[in-house]
Amino acid sequence: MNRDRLVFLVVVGLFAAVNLGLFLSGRLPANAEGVGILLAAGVSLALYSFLYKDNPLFKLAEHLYVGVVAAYELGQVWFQNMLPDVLPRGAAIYEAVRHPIDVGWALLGDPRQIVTIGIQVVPVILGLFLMTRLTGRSVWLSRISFAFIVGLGAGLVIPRRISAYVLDQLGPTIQPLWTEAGFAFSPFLILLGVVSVLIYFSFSFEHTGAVGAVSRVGIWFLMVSFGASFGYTVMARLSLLIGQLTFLLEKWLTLNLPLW
Amino acid sequence: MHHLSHLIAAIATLLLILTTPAFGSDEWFDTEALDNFLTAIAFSILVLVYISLARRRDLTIRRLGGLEALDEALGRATEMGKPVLFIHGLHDMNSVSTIAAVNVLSQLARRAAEFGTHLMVANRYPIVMSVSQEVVKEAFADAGRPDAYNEQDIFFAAADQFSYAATLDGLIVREEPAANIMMGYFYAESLLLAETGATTGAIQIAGTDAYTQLPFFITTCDYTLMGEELYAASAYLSRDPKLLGSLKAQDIGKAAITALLIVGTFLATFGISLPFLGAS
Amino acid sequence: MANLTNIDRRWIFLAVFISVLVPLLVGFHLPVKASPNVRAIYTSIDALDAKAGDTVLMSFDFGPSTLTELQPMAKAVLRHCFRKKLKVVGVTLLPEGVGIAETILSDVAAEFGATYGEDYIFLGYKAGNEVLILNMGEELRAAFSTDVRGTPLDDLTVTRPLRSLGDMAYVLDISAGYPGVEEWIQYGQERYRFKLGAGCTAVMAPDFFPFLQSGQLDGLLGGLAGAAEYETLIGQPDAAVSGMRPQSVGHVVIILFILFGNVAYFASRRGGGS
Amino acid sequence: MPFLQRTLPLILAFVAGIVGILTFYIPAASGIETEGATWYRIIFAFSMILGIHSLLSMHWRRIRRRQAGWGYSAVTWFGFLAMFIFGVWNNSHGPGAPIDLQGGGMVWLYDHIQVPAGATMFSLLAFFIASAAYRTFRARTPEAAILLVAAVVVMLGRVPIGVYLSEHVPTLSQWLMATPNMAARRGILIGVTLGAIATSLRIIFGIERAYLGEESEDV
Repeated sequence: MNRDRLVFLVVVGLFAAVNLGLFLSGRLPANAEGVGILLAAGVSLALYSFLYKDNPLFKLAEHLYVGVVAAYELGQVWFQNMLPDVLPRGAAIYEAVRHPIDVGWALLGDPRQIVTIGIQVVPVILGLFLMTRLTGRSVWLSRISFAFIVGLGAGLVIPRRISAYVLDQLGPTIQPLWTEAGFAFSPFLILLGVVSVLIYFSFSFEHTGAVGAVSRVGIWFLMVSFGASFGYTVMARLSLLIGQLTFLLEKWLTLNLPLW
Repeated sequence: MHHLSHLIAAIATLLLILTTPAFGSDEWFDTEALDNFLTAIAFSILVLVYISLARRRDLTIRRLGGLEALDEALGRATEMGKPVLFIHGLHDMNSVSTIAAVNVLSQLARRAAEFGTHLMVANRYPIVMSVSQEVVKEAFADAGRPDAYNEQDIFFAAADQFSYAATLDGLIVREEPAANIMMGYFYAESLLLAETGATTGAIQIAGTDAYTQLPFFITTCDYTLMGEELYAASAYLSRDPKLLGSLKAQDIGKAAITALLIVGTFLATFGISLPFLGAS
Repeated sequence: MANLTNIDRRWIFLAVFISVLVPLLVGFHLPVKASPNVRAIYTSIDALDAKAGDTVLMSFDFGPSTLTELQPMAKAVLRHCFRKKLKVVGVTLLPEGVGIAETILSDVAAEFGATYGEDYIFLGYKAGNEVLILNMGEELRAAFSTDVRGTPLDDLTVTRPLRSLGDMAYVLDISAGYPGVEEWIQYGQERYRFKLGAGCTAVMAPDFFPFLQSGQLDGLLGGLAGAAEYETLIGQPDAAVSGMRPQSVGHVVIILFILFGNVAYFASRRGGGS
Repeated sequence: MPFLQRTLPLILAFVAGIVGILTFYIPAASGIETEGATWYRIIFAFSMILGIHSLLSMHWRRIRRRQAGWGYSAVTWFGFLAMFIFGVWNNSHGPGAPIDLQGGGMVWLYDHIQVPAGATMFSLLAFFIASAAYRTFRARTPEAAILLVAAVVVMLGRVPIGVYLSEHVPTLSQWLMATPNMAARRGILIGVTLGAIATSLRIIFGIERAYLGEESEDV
């Protein structure tokens, strides 16, 4: 415990000293931008400290981060959805409720306007149904909103996946196995891979006997694929670390990094 | 078959909407999508037929290790007096991945209630949170333990991807759940969660159809439900014959595609191409 | 030997940190060779004709979190376009992409003396994700009546002759996830049949190989390495090429750890005798 | 009430599902898809209130009960309020005007907390992927050995140093990605699609209704 506290104090002290130096030497400007960079560097380093172990600095940064993000996302919802989509509809509903006779006349003139009105009103009602969960009364109304979201999502996915993930994938898998150049090895492997993976995933058979043998080939394909994807990802993750370290070195410590 | 009346209602709704001036287009069928339409119809009929057949026949299916480990995880959590943490993926409720995850959660909650395990559910979407609350509450009630349900255990952890990861990483090292169960569609946070979970010695069970994250779950979790196994999980756990029937239909679909690929390749090798596949 | 198979992972963290930090601070030269998927985009854009008024649409579908990986490739392709005097239309499907796209476009345009409106324009952001792609495919002006600065599209040299996505000589989507490449394929390329290239983070790249093979994607830039290859092809090395140093060293260190782990594992199994 | 509580949601899910399917095939209905997306956004906007309520009340409970670490919960509230106030201020335009992203406290907090924190969490993966590789890439079984070799080849093939070792490393790496990897991926995708469709159908036909907190029932 004592060692942890010592490490903690040394780290905080170092951070303070470095920033003091940066500001006093004028390498970081003493304005909103400079303070912002200091804050960004502090948050970054505090989150990195999780690599050593969970500690007060990480907890501080984590909790601050969660609070800021929550308010930001709420703001996004307000400015992107509530203001342009919900409030105009709410105002229209309010007007309609205030002048029900006008609405009635309009509907008598063209009954199909019920659809136009429904399109405006129903989503707001479905949204309001969710609010029953806060009041704790008539909570079952929220299920109607769930049903709409789940049902529509389930419906939309069906045709859209068939094209991209099945039909478009069949053609390229079907290639002649014998060409002028001789036996076509890669097309054969692709066919073997697709078929053996499909068989590996079938639910009807235990992985024994002939099905077991083909499934095993399927596992090999899966393993090559997972290994390759893993290896491919290492690079991307290192890129992110490079990016964040570059930020700390260039923007915070104001160092010049060599291009070559 | 009261679904017939539902179907009529659905089509009537659609017609009603389409005949309004707001949607003034007169093209009634996209002929380029005909192959898609026929595939969808054929497979839908297959699924529905197998679901109705399933009630009469006994269906055998292969084992899925990850699901058998769920009971082990719950048992160990109860023994250690530690919670089980269920982590939803990063898709909202309109995604099939999340729907499948909720189906698994429903079965898991039933068992957790029976075992008397403390179940925590982390969410990144409020609608998923609300649905999960409903699901867990009903499951606890069904299992005769409505008193054990606490709405605050199914919580909104954070509002974006990496604050979600930060909070859950913190939660995992501080609460040390006996098991971390990650279900749904995941992105880069998969490894942030699973690698942190691996250091606490928790049993980790993942299920995702996010192809890019499978390598990380496979290596860092004890059990991983890969791709369609996530969708099948609720059928396995509930042992409901109707749900199991739809798995059989999937197998028939796979068999048909396999046959098509092999026959198609055979024909292509002899210079005959199947025009409807657009084979090159 | 047994405890070597299970060293404290914080030593690995330290090694990774050093292996990235030191090459960032110390310069040295590494050769970069272009892969076929990167070369495909380069060849397609190189074959476009400025005199015929060929226009390239670039969709900047990424936010600040993937800037390190995606900004260099956006810059490299833009440099190629401006050098060939091709017209460029920028757009973004993400609100956080607006500032990023504006900075990249104006920075690179300044390098080549390209003028706004004459040589390139930026449409900005509109909500709607894949629906926006559909709208642009049907009628560009229905999706965007003006550019980001509020000028009607008919008053801009670049957009005056353009009706829809089908009029683009090339579309390049640089994306970090959703909405992105898959949406541009499903809702754009599949319906309106334009030539589509993609740039994405390295982690997403394997997702798109099926689309490369099926011809729906013309080429692919994957991560910092893809950008470094493009920088090399246009003969203008920049951030991506210099990022290859820590990248390479980091990779080697991780591979050494894997090898070390296996050696220790087999040694301990033999030494254990069981 | 059982009709409203049990049957109505199922009918609605069915109708929404069928409409969702059909809009794909009927060009005249493409407007419905757009409208559906708007509806979802509107419902999502309301739901966000539930999420924020859950988050803030959890931290409020900790503060009120002086639970261990309640000070950190206060930090979450502080971060929330700071961003919230700047959001309402909206760079002096107020909450009724369109969002101003040109400057102001909201952008400052976003640029200097949210962006660097997100980038840092993301970059932690560089460390985690290294330790995961070290811990788990052991050639214990033939399958594990395949995984290991494929990963190492691709890692080498993606950086210039691979070319130093052998001209063939990048070629082999590219081939691994484009052939066996793609075959496996395609197999998974086809299976996932069939599974997704079956799941969707079970939802639309009300066979699987766990999301309503109910057991499955007859067709």
